[in-house]
Amino acid sequence: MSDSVTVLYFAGLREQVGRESETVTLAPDVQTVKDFLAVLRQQDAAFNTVFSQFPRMRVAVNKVMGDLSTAVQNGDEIAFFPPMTGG
Amino acid sequence: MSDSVTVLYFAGLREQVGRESETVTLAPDVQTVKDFLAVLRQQDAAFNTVFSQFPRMRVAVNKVMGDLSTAVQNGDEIAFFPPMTGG
Amino acid sequence: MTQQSRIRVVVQSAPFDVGTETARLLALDPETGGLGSFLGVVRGGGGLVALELEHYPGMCEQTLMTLAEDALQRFSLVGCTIIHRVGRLVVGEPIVLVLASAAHRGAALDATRFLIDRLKTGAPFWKAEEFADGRRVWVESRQEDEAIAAGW
Amino acid sequence: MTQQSRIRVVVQSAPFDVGTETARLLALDPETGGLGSFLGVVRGGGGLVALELEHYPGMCEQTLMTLAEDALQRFSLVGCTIIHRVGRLVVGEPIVLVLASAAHRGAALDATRFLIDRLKTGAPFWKAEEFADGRRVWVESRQEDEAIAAGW
Repeated sequence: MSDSVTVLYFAGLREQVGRESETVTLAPDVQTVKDFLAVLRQQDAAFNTVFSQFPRMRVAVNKVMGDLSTAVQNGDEIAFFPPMTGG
Repeated sequence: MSDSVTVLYFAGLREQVGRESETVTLAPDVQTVKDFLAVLRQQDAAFNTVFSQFPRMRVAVNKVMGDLSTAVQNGDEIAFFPPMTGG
Repeated sequence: MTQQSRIRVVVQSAPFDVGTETARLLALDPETGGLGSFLGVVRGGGGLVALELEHYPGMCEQTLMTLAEDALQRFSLVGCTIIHRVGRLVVGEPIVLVLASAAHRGAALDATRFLIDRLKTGAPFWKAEEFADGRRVWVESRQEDEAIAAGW
Repeated sequence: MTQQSRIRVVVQSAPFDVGTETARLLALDPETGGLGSFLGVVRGGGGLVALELEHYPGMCEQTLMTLAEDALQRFSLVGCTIIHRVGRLVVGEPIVLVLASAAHRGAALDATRFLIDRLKTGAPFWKAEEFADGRRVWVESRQEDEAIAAGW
Protein backbone atom coordinates (compact mmCIF):
# COMPACT_ATOMS: atom_id res chain seq x y z
CA MET A 1 0.00 0.00 0.00
CA SER A 2 1.19 3.47 -0.84
CA ASP A 3 2.24 5.73 2.07
CA SER A 4 0.33 8.75 0.80
CA VAL A 5 -2.93 9.88 -0.79
CA THR A 6 -3.36 11.64 -4.12
CA VAL A 7 -5.56 14.71 -3.83
CA LEU A 8 -7.33 16.11 -6.90
CA TYR A 9 -9.16 19.43 -7.35
CA PHE A 10 -11.56 20.25 -10.18
CA ALA A 11 -13.19 23.24 -11.84
CA GLY A 12 -13.52 26.47 -9.83
CA LEU A 13 -12.07 24.79 -6.76
CA ARG A 14 -8.98 23.75 -8.72
CA GLU A 15 -8.51 27.34 -9.87
CA GLN A 16 -8.82 28.69 -6.32
CA VAL A 17 -6.49 26.08 -4.82
CA GLY A 18 -4.05 26.88 -7.60
CA ARG A 19 -3.11 23.31 -8.43
CA GLU A 20 -4.89 20.28 -9.84
CA SER A 21 -3.30 17.61 -7.69
CA GLU A 22 -0.93 16.98 -4.84
CA THR A 23 0.37 14.11 -2.77
CA VAL A 24 -0.20 14.10 0.98
CA THR A 25 0.97 11.61 3.60
CA LEU A 26 -1.78 10.80 6.05
CA ALA A 27 -1.14 11.14 9.77
CA PRO A 28 -2.15 7.92 11.57
CA ASP A 29 -5.13 9.61 13.24
CA VAL A 30 -6.73 10.62 9.94
CA GLN A 31 -9.62 8.20 9.47
CA THR A 32 -12.23 10.09 7.46
CA VAL A 33 -12.69 12.80 4.86
CA LYS A 34 -13.58 15.13 7.72
CA ASP A 35 -10.26 14.46 9.47
CA PHE A 36 -8.42 14.91 6.20
CA LEU A 37 -10.01 18.30 5.51
CA ALA A 38 -8.89 19.46 8.96
CA VAL A 39 -5.33 18.45 8.08
CA LEU A 40 -5.47 20.35 4.77
CA ARG A 41 -6.68 23.49 6.56
CA GLN A 42 -3.93 23.10 9.11
CA GLN A 43 -1.17 22.65 6.54
CA ASP A 44 -2.23 25.59 4.38
CA ALA A 45 -4.24 28.51 5.77
CA ALA A 46 -5.36 29.40 2.23
CA PHE A 47 -7.68 26.38 2.29
CA ASN A 48 -9.87 28.07 4.88
CA THR A 49 -10.55 30.89 2.45
CA VAL A 50 -11.03 28.55 -0.51
CA PHE A 51 -13.34 26.10 1.22
CA SER A 52 -15.52 28.92 2.54
CA GLN A 53 -16.18 29.88 -1.10
CA PHE A 54 -17.45 26.37 -1.84
CA PRO A 55 -20.04 25.59 0.83
CA ARG A 56 -21.48 22.85 -1.40
CA MET A 57 -18.11 21.19 -2.08
CA ARG A 58 -18.32 17.50 -3.02
CA VAL A 59 -15.83 14.70 -2.45
CA ALA A 60 -15.06 11.45 -4.22
CA VAL A 61 -12.81 8.78 -2.74
CA ASN A 62 -11.31 6.41 -5.29
CA LYS A 63 -13.68 7.80 -7.95
CA VAL A 64 -16.81 7.07 -5.92
CA MET A 65 -18.90 9.89 -4.40
CA GLY A 66 -18.46 10.15 -0.65
CA ASP A 67 -19.13 12.53 2.21
CA LEU A 68 -17.46 13.77 5.40
CA SER A 69 -17.77 10.37 7.05
CA THR A 70 -16.18 8.39 4.21
CA ALA A 71 -13.07 6.47 5.34
CA VAL A 72 -9.70 7.41 3.85
CA GLN A 73 -6.37 5.67 3.99
CA ASN A 74 -2.98 5.89 2.34
CA GLY A 75 -3.17 4.81 -1.29
CA ASP A 76 -6.52 6.52 -1.85
CA GLU A 77 -7.35 9.08 -4.51
CA ILE A 78 -9.36 11.86 -2.89
CA ALA A 79 -11.04 14.42 -5.17
CA PHE A 80 -12.72 17.69 -4.17
CA PHE A 81 -14.97 19.65 -6.51
CA PRO A 82 -18.02 21.92 -6.76
CA PRO A 83 -21.46 20.47 -7.60
CA MET A 84 -21.37 18.87 -11.05
CA THR A 85 -22.85 20.61 -14.08
CA GLY A 86 -22.80 18.17 -16.97
CA GLY A 87 -25.08 17.74 -19.94
CA MET B 1 -71.63 23.39 -55.32
CA SER B 2 -71.40 19.77 -56.37
CA ASP B 3 -74.62 17.73 -56.38
CA SER B 4 -73.05 14.74 -54.64
CA VAL B 5 -70.64 13.71 -51.86
CA THR B 6 -67.45 11.72 -52.22
CA VAL B 7 -67.29 8.82 -49.76
CA LEU B 8 -63.93 7.30 -48.81
CA TYR B 9 -63.19 4.09 -46.89
CA PHE B 10 -59.85 3.19 -45.31
CA ALA B 11 -57.97 0.18 -43.95
CA GLY B 12 -60.03 -2.85 -42.81
CA LEU B 13 -63.25 -1.01 -43.48
CA ARG B 14 -62.18 -0.33 -47.08
CA GLU B 15 -61.45 -4.04 -47.54
CA GLN B 16 -64.83 -5.06 -46.14
CA VAL B 17 -66.77 -2.52 -48.18
CA GLY B 18 -64.86 -3.70 -51.23
CA ARG B 19 -64.09 -0.27 -52.66
CA GLU B 20 -62.07 2.73 -51.60
CA SER B 21 -64.40 5.47 -52.74
CA GLU B 22 -67.75 6.18 -54.29
CA THR B 23 -69.95 9.12 -55.21
CA VAL B 24 -73.38 9.46 -53.62
CA THR B 25 -76.08 12.09 -54.23
CA LEU B 26 -77.60 13.27 -50.98
CA ALA B 27 -81.37 13.21 -50.54
CA PRO B 28 -82.63 16.62 -49.34
CA ASP B 29 -83.47 15.26 -45.88
CA VAL B 30 -79.90 14.10 -45.17
CA GLN B 31 -78.49 16.65 -42.76
CA THR B 32 -75.94 14.78 -40.65
CA VAL B 33 -73.47 11.90 -40.71
CA LYS B 34 -76.10 9.86 -38.86
CA ASP B 35 -78.67 10.47 -41.62
CA PHE B 36 -76.09 9.62 -44.24
CA LEU B 37 -75.18 6.30 -42.61
CA ALA B 38 -78.89 5.35 -42.64
CA VAL B 39 -78.97 6.06 -46.39
CA LEU B 40 -75.90 3.90 -47.01
CA ARG B 41 -77.45 1.00 -45.07
CA GLN B 42 -80.65 1.42 -47.06
CA GLN B 43 -78.93 1.46 -50.45
CA ASP B 44 -76.75 -1.58 -49.78
CA ALA B 45 -77.69 -4.23 -47.22
CA ALA B 46 -74.05 -5.33 -47.02
CA PHE B 47 -73.26 -2.15 -45.06
CA ASN B 48 -75.23 -3.47 -42.09
CA THR B 49 -72.87 -6.42 -41.86
CA VAL B 50 -69.76 -4.31 -42.44
CA PHE B 51 -70.62 -1.58 -39.96
CA SER B 52 -71.44 -4.13 -37.26
CA GLN B 53 -67.83 -5.32 -37.56
CA PHE B 54 -66.55 -1.82 -36.86
CA PRO B 55 -68.32 -0.67 -33.70
CA ARG B 56 -65.63 1.97 -33.17
CA MET B 57 -65.81 3.35 -36.72
CA ARG B 58 -64.63 6.95 -37.10
CA VAL B 59 -65.71 9.62 -39.56
CA ALA B 60 -64.04 12.66 -41.06
CA VAL B 61 -65.92 15.29 -43.04
CA ASN B 62 -63.76 17.35 -45.39
CA LYS B 63 -60.63 15.90 -43.73
CA VAL B 64 -61.66 17.00 -40.22
CA MET B 65 -62.69 14.46 -37.58
CA GLY B 66 -66.42 14.47 -36.94
CA ASP B 67 -69.13 12.38 -35.31
CA LEU B 68 -72.72 11.30 -35.92
CA SER B 69 -74.00 14.83 -35.45
CA THR B 70 -71.61 16.47 -37.93
CA ALA B 71 -73.47 18.26 -40.75
CA VAL B 72 -73.03 16.99 -44.31
CA GLN B 73 -74.01 18.53 -47.61
CA ASN B 74 -73.39 17.94 -51.28
CA GLY B 75 -69.80 18.73 -52.20
CA ASP B 76 -68.42 17.20 -49.00
CA GLU B 77 -65.78 14.49 -48.72
CA ILE B 78 -66.93 11.98 -46.10
CA ALA B 79 -64.44 9.37 -44.92
CA PHE B 80 -65.13 6.30 -42.76
CA PHE B 81 -62.36 4.32 -41.08
CA PRO B 82 -61.41 2.23 -38.04
CA PRO B 83 -59.54 3.84 -35.10
CA MET B 84 -56.16 5.13 -36.27
CA THR B 85 -52.95 3.25 -35.54
CA GLY B 86 -50.05 5.43 -36.61
CA GLY B 87 -46.53 5.78 -35.26
CA MET C 1 -38.54 33.50 -38.05
CA THR C 2 -41.94 32.45 -39.39
CA GLN C 3 -43.83 29.59 -37.83
CA GLN C 4 -43.66 27.86 -41.19
CA SER C 5 -39.87 27.58 -41.11
CA ARG C 6 -40.00 26.14 -37.58
CA ILE C 7 -42.20 23.22 -38.58
CA ARG C 8 -41.49 20.41 -40.99
CA VAL C 9 -44.12 17.75 -41.68
CA VAL C 10 -43.58 15.01 -44.25
CA VAL C 11 -45.50 11.86 -45.21
CA GLN C 12 -43.53 9.73 -47.64
CA SER C 13 -42.65 6.16 -48.56
CA ALA C 14 -38.91 6.90 -48.85
CA PRO C 15 -36.53 6.51 -45.91
CA PHE C 16 -35.42 9.60 -43.99
CA ASP C 17 -32.07 10.55 -42.52
CA VAL C 18 -31.95 11.19 -38.76
CA GLY C 19 -28.64 13.07 -38.97
CA THR C 20 -29.86 15.43 -41.68
CA GLU C 21 -33.12 16.14 -39.88
CA THR C 22 -31.30 16.79 -36.60
CA ALA C 23 -28.85 19.19 -38.25
CA ARG C 24 -31.67 21.07 -39.98
CA LEU C 25 -33.44 21.68 -36.69
CA LEU C 26 -30.27 22.71 -34.82
CA ALA C 27 -29.51 25.28 -37.52
CA LEU C 28 -32.79 27.14 -36.89
CA ASP C 29 -31.73 29.17 -33.88
CA PRO C 30 -28.46 29.61 -31.90
CA GLU C 31 -30.51 29.77 -28.68
CA THR C 32 -31.43 26.10 -28.99
CA GLY C 33 -30.21 24.18 -25.95
CA GLY C 34 -31.72 20.75 -26.44
CA LEU C 35 -33.32 18.49 -28.98
CA GLY C 36 -35.49 15.50 -28.14
CA SER C 37 -36.43 12.80 -30.59
CA PHE C 38 -38.38 9.61 -30.97
CA LEU C 39 -37.79 7.12 -33.75
CA GLY C 40 -40.33 4.33 -34.21
CA VAL C 41 -39.28 1.20 -36.08
CA VAL C 42 -41.01 -1.98 -37.28
CA ARG C 43 -40.62 -4.33 -34.31
CA GLY C 44 -39.98 -7.99 -35.14
CA GLY C 45 -41.12 -11.03 -33.20
CA GLY C 46 -44.03 -13.47 -33.41
CA GLY C 47 -43.34 -14.16 -37.07
CA LEU C 48 -43.90 -10.57 -38.17
CA VAL C 49 -42.28 -9.83 -41.52
CA ALA C 50 -43.51 -6.35 -42.42
CA LEU C 51 -46.06 -3.64 -41.81
CA GLU C 52 -48.19 -2.10 -44.52
CA LEU C 53 -48.88 1.53 -43.63
CA GLU C 54 -52.01 3.06 -45.16
CA HIS C 55 -52.90 6.74 -44.81
CA TYR C 56 -55.48 9.32 -45.79
CA PRO C 57 -53.61 11.68 -48.11
CA GLY C 58 -54.21 15.33 -47.40
CA MET C 59 -55.94 14.80 -44.08
CA CYS C 60 -52.78 13.18 -42.77
CA GLU C 61 -50.51 16.12 -43.55
CA GLN C 62 -53.15 18.56 -42.31
CA THR C 63 -53.54 16.70 -38.99
CA LEU C 64 -49.79 16.48 -38.42
CA MET C 65 -49.36 20.18 -39.21
CA THR C 66 -52.01 21.10 -36.64
CA LEU C 67 -50.34 18.80 -34.12
CA ALA C 68 -46.94 20.41 -34.76
CA GLU C 69 -48.38 23.92 -34.41
CA ASP C 70 -50.01 22.90 -31.15
CA ALA C 71 -46.71 21.52 -29.80
CA LEU C 72 -44.76 24.59 -30.95
CA GLN C 73 -46.99 26.90 -28.97
CA ARG C 74 -47.62 24.67 -25.98
CA PHE C 75 -43.93 23.98 -25.28
CA SER C 76 -42.43 27.22 -26.69
CA LEU C 77 -40.36 25.15 -29.09
CA VAL C 78 -37.68 26.49 -31.38
CA GLY C 79 -38.88 23.98 -33.95
CA CYS C 80 -40.27 20.54 -34.57
CA THR C 81 -40.30 17.91 -37.27
CA ILE C 82 -42.64 15.00 -37.94
CA ILE C 83 -41.82 12.49 -40.68
CA HIS C 84 -44.04 9.46 -41.17
CA ARG C 85 -43.52 6.77 -43.76
CA VAL C 86 -46.24 4.88 -45.60
CA GLY C 87 -46.28 1.70 -47.70
CA ARG C 88 -44.65 -1.65 -46.92
CA LEU C 89 -41.90 -1.54 -44.30
CA VAL C 90 -39.97 -4.62 -43.17
CA VAL C 91 -38.76 -5.44 -39.64
CA GLY C 92 -36.16 -2.95 -38.44
CA GLU C 93 -37.16 -0.20 -40.85
CA PRO C 94 -37.91 3.23 -39.40
CA ILE C 95 -41.58 4.24 -39.55
CA VAL C 96 -41.76 7.59 -37.82
CA LEU C 97 -39.43 10.32 -36.62
CA VAL C 98 -40.43 13.09 -34.26
CA LEU C 99 -38.00 15.85 -33.29
CA ALA C 100 -38.50 18.83 -30.98
CA SER C 101 -35.96 21.52 -30.14
CA ALA C 102 -36.15 24.13 -27.40
CA ALA C 103 -34.04 26.37 -25.19
CA HIS C 104 -34.14 23.79 -22.39
CA ARG C 105 -34.31 20.01 -22.17
CA GLY C 106 -37.60 19.77 -20.30
CA ALA C 107 -39.63 21.40 -23.06
CA ALA C 108 -37.85 19.44 -25.82
CA LEU C 109 -38.50 16.09 -24.12
CA ASP C 110 -42.08 16.91 -23.10
CA ALA C 111 -42.87 17.96 -26.67
CA THR C 112 -41.31 14.83 -28.13
CA ARG C 113 -43.55 12.69 -25.99
CA PHE C 114 -46.62 14.81 -26.69
CA LEU C 115 -46.07 14.57 -30.45
CA ILE C 116 -45.67 10.80 -30.60
CA ASP C 117 -48.46 10.13 -28.09
CA ARG C 118 -50.92 12.26 -30.03
CA LEU C 119 -49.79 11.03 -33.43
CA LYS C 120 -50.43 7.38 -32.50
CA THR C 121 -54.20 7.68 -32.34
CA GLY C 122 -54.85 11.13 -33.78
CA ALA C 123 -53.50 11.04 -37.32
CA PRO C 124 -55.13 8.97 -40.09
CA PHE C 125 -52.65 6.11 -40.46
CA TRP C 126 -53.50 2.42 -40.27
CA LYS C 127 -51.16 -0.55 -39.96
CA ALA C 128 -51.62 -4.06 -41.33
CA GLU C 129 -49.23 -6.73 -40.04
CA GLU C 130 -47.83 -9.24 -42.49
CA PHE C 131 -46.61 -12.56 -41.04
CA ALA C 132 -44.23 -15.23 -42.32
CA ASP C 133 -47.11 -17.74 -42.53
CA GLY C 134 -48.99 -15.46 -44.93
CA ARG C 135 -51.49 -13.97 -42.46
CA ARG C 136 -52.33 -10.30 -42.86
CA VAL C 137 -53.94 -8.62 -39.83
CA TRP C 138 -55.05 -5.03 -39.28
CA VAL C 139 -53.61 -3.67 -36.04
CA GLU C 140 -56.29 -2.76 -33.50
CA SER C 141 -55.83 0.58 -31.77
CA ARG C 142 -54.76 0.08 -28.17
CA GLN C 143 -57.12 1.54 -25.56
CA GLU C 144 -53.98 2.37 -23.61
CA ASP C 145 -52.69 4.52 -26.48
CA GLU C 146 -55.98 6.37 -26.70
CA ALA C 147 -55.92 7.01 -22.96
CA ILE C 148 -52.33 8.29 -23.16
CA ALA C 149 -53.19 10.64 -26.02
CA ALA C 150 -56.21 11.95 -24.11
CA GLY C 151 -54.06 12.57 -21.03
CA TRP C 152 -52.24 15.50 -22.60
CA MET D 1 -26.43 -10.58 -26.04
CA THR D 2 -24.11 -9.44 -23.25
CA GLN D 3 -24.89 -6.34 -21.25
CA GLN D 4 -21.60 -4.92 -22.49
CA SER D 5 -22.73 -4.86 -26.11
CA ARG D 6 -25.97 -3.13 -25.14
CA ILE D 7 -24.21 -0.17 -23.56
CA ARG D 8 -21.94 2.39 -25.14
CA VAL D 9 -20.37 5.14 -23.04
CA VAL D 10 -17.89 7.62 -24.49
CA VAL D 11 -16.23 10.79 -23.17
CA GLN D 12 -14.32 12.58 -25.90
CA SER D 13 -13.46 16.00 -27.30
CA ALA D 14 -14.27 14.99 -30.89
CA PRO D 15 -17.74 15.49 -32.39
CA PHE D 16 -20.09 12.50 -32.67
CA ASP D 17 -22.50 11.49 -35.40
CA VAL D 18 -26.15 11.15 -34.42
CA GLY D 19 -27.03 9.06 -37.49
CA THR D 20 -24.23 6.56 -36.88
CA GLU D 21 -25.08 6.21 -33.20
CA THR D 22 -28.77 5.72 -33.98
CA ALA D 23 -28.04 3.03 -36.58
CA ARG D 24 -25.72 1.19 -34.20
CA LEU D 25 -28.39 0.98 -31.53
CA LEU D 26 -31.13 -0.08 -33.98
CA ALA D 27 -28.93 -2.91 -35.23
CA LEU D 28 -28.73 -4.50 -31.76
CA ASP D 29 -32.03 -6.35 -31.78
CA PRO D 30 -34.88 -6.81 -34.32
CA GLU D 31 -37.40 -6.58 -31.47
CA THR D 32 -36.61 -2.90 -30.98
CA GLY D 33 -39.75 -0.81 -31.48
CA GLY D 34 -38.64 2.65 -30.44
CA LEU D 35 -35.62 4.80 -29.80
CA GLY D 36 -35.62 7.98 -27.75
CA SER D 37 -32.84 10.52 -27.75
CA PHE D 38 -31.72 13.78 -26.26
CA LEU D 39 -29.07 15.99 -27.79
CA GLY D 40 -27.76 18.88 -25.71
CA VAL D 41 -26.04 21.76 -27.50
CA VAL D 42 -24.23 24.93 -26.43
CA ARG D 43 -27.02 27.49 -26.20
CA GLY D 44 -26.17 31.03 -27.33
CA GLY D 45 -27.52 34.28 -25.97
CA GLY D 46 -26.36 36.87 -23.43
CA GLY D 47 -23.00 37.20 -25.15
CA LEU D 48 -22.01 33.57 -24.63
CA VAL D 49 -19.30 32.44 -27.04
CA ALA D 50 -18.33 29.00 -25.82
CA LEU D 51 -18.35 26.51 -22.98
CA GLU D 52 -15.26 24.89 -21.55
CA LEU D 53 -16.14 21.38 -20.34
CA GLU D 54 -13.90 19.94 -17.64
CA HIS D 55 -14.22 16.37 -16.41
CA TYR D 56 -12.70 13.88 -13.98
CA PRO D 57 -11.17 11.20 -16.22
CA GLY D 58 -11.89 7.67 -15.13
CA MET D 59 -14.57 8.60 -12.61
CA CYS D 60 -16.61 10.12 -15.42
CA GLU D 61 -16.70 6.99 -17.56
CA GLN D 62 -17.30 4.83 -14.50
CA THR D 63 -20.24 6.98 -13.35
CA LEU D 64 -21.82 7.02 -16.81
CA MET D 65 -21.42 3.25 -17.12
CA THR D 66 -23.20 2.72 -13.80
CA LEU D 67 -25.93 5.12 -14.89
CA ALA D 68 -26.37 3.25 -18.20
CA GLU D 69 -26.52 -0.12 -16.44
CA ASP D 70 -29.11 1.27 -14.05
CA ALA D 71 -31.26 2.54 -16.95
CA LEU D 72 -30.91 -0.72 -18.88
CA GLN D 73 -32.33 -2.71 -16.00
CA ARG D 74 -34.86 -0.19 -14.76
CA PHE D 75 -36.52 0.31 -18.16
CA SER D 76 -35.80 -3.11 -19.72
CA LEU D 77 -33.96 -1.40 -22.53
CA VAL D 78 -32.60 -3.10 -25.61
CA GLY D 79 -29.64 -0.74 -25.39
CA CYS D 80 -28.43 2.71 -24.51
CA THR D 81 -25.68 5.11 -25.46
CA ILE D 82 -24.19 8.09 -23.65
CA ILE D 83 -21.66 10.31 -25.40
CA HIS D 84 -20.36 13.42 -23.65
CA ARG D 85 -17.87 15.85 -25.09
CA VAL D 86 -15.20 17.75 -23.15
CA GLY D 87 -12.99 20.72 -23.96
CA ARG D 88 -13.98 24.01 -25.57
CA LEU D 89 -17.29 23.95 -27.49
CA VAL D 90 -18.71 27.00 -29.27
CA VAL D 91 -22.37 28.03 -29.52
CA GLY D 92 -24.42 25.51 -31.49
CA GLU D 93 -21.99 22.63 -30.97
CA PRO D 94 -23.39 19.39 -29.56
CA ILE D 95 -22.28 18.60 -25.99
CA VAL D 96 -24.08 15.42 -25.07
CA LEU D 97 -26.07 12.67 -26.75
CA VAL D 98 -28.23 10.17 -24.90
CA LEU D 99 -30.00 7.35 -26.74
CA ALA D 100 -32.26 4.61 -25.36
CA SER D 101 -33.95 1.85 -27.34
CA ALA D 102 -36.69 -0.51 -26.18
CA ALA D 103 -39.54 -2.69 -27.41
CA HIS D 104 -42.03 0.12 -26.76
CA ARG D 105 -41.96 3.91 -26.86
CA GLY D 106 -42.81 4.52 -23.20
CA ALA D 107 -39.70 2.79 -21.89
CA ALA D 108 -37.44 4.40 -24.51
CA LEU D 109 -38.67 7.91 -23.70
CA ASP D 110 -38.69 7.41 -19.93
CA ALA D 111 -35.12 6.11 -20.06
CA THR D 112 -33.95 9.01 -22.22
CA ARG D 113 -35.25 11.46 -19.66
CA PHE D 114 -33.84 9.47 -16.74
CA LEU D 115 -30.38 9.37 -18.33
CA ILE D 116 -30.10 13.08 -19.07
CA ASP D 117 -31.69 14.13 -15.76
CA ARG D 118 -29.28 12.00 -13.76
CA LEU D 119 -26.27 12.87 -15.87
CA LYS D 120 -26.74 16.62 -15.32
CA THR D 121 -25.86 16.56 -11.64
CA GLY D 122 -24.51 13.05 -11.11
CA ALA D 123 -21.48 12.76 -13.39
CA PRO D 124 -18.24 14.67 -12.77
CA PHE D 125 -18.42 17.34 -15.48
CA TRP D 126 -18.12 21.08 -14.94
CA LYS D 127 -18.88 23.91 -17.33
CA ALA D 128 -17.22 27.30 -17.55
CA GLU D 129 -18.96 29.92 -19.70
CA GLU D 130 -16.86 32.14 -21.94
CA PHE D 131 -18.39 35.48 -22.99
CA ALA D 132 -17.66 37.87 -25.84
CA ASP D 133 -16.49 40.54 -23.34
CA GLY D 134 -13.82 38.18 -22.01
CA ARG D 135 -15.57 37.07 -18.81
CA ARG D 136 -15.18 33.44 -17.83
CA VAL D 137 -17.72 32.10 -15.29
CA TRP D 138 -18.15 28.66 -13.78
CA VAL D 139 -21.74 27.48 -14.15
CA GLU D 140 -23.49 26.96 -10.82
CA SER D 141 -25.49 23.75 -10.51
CA ARG D 142 -29.21 24.50 -10.60
CA GLN D 143 -31.14 23.42 -7.50
CA GLU D 144 -33.95 22.57 -9.90
CA ASP D 145 -31.70 20.10 -11.74
CA GLU D 146 -30.68 18.45 -8.49
CA ALA D 147 -34.33 18.12 -7.47
CA ILE D 148 -35.22 16.61 -10.85
CA ALA D 149 -32.40 14.08 -10.60
CA ALA D 150 -33.46 13.12 -7.11
CA GLY D 151 -37.04 12.63 -8.28
CA TRP D 152 -36.21 9.46 -10.20
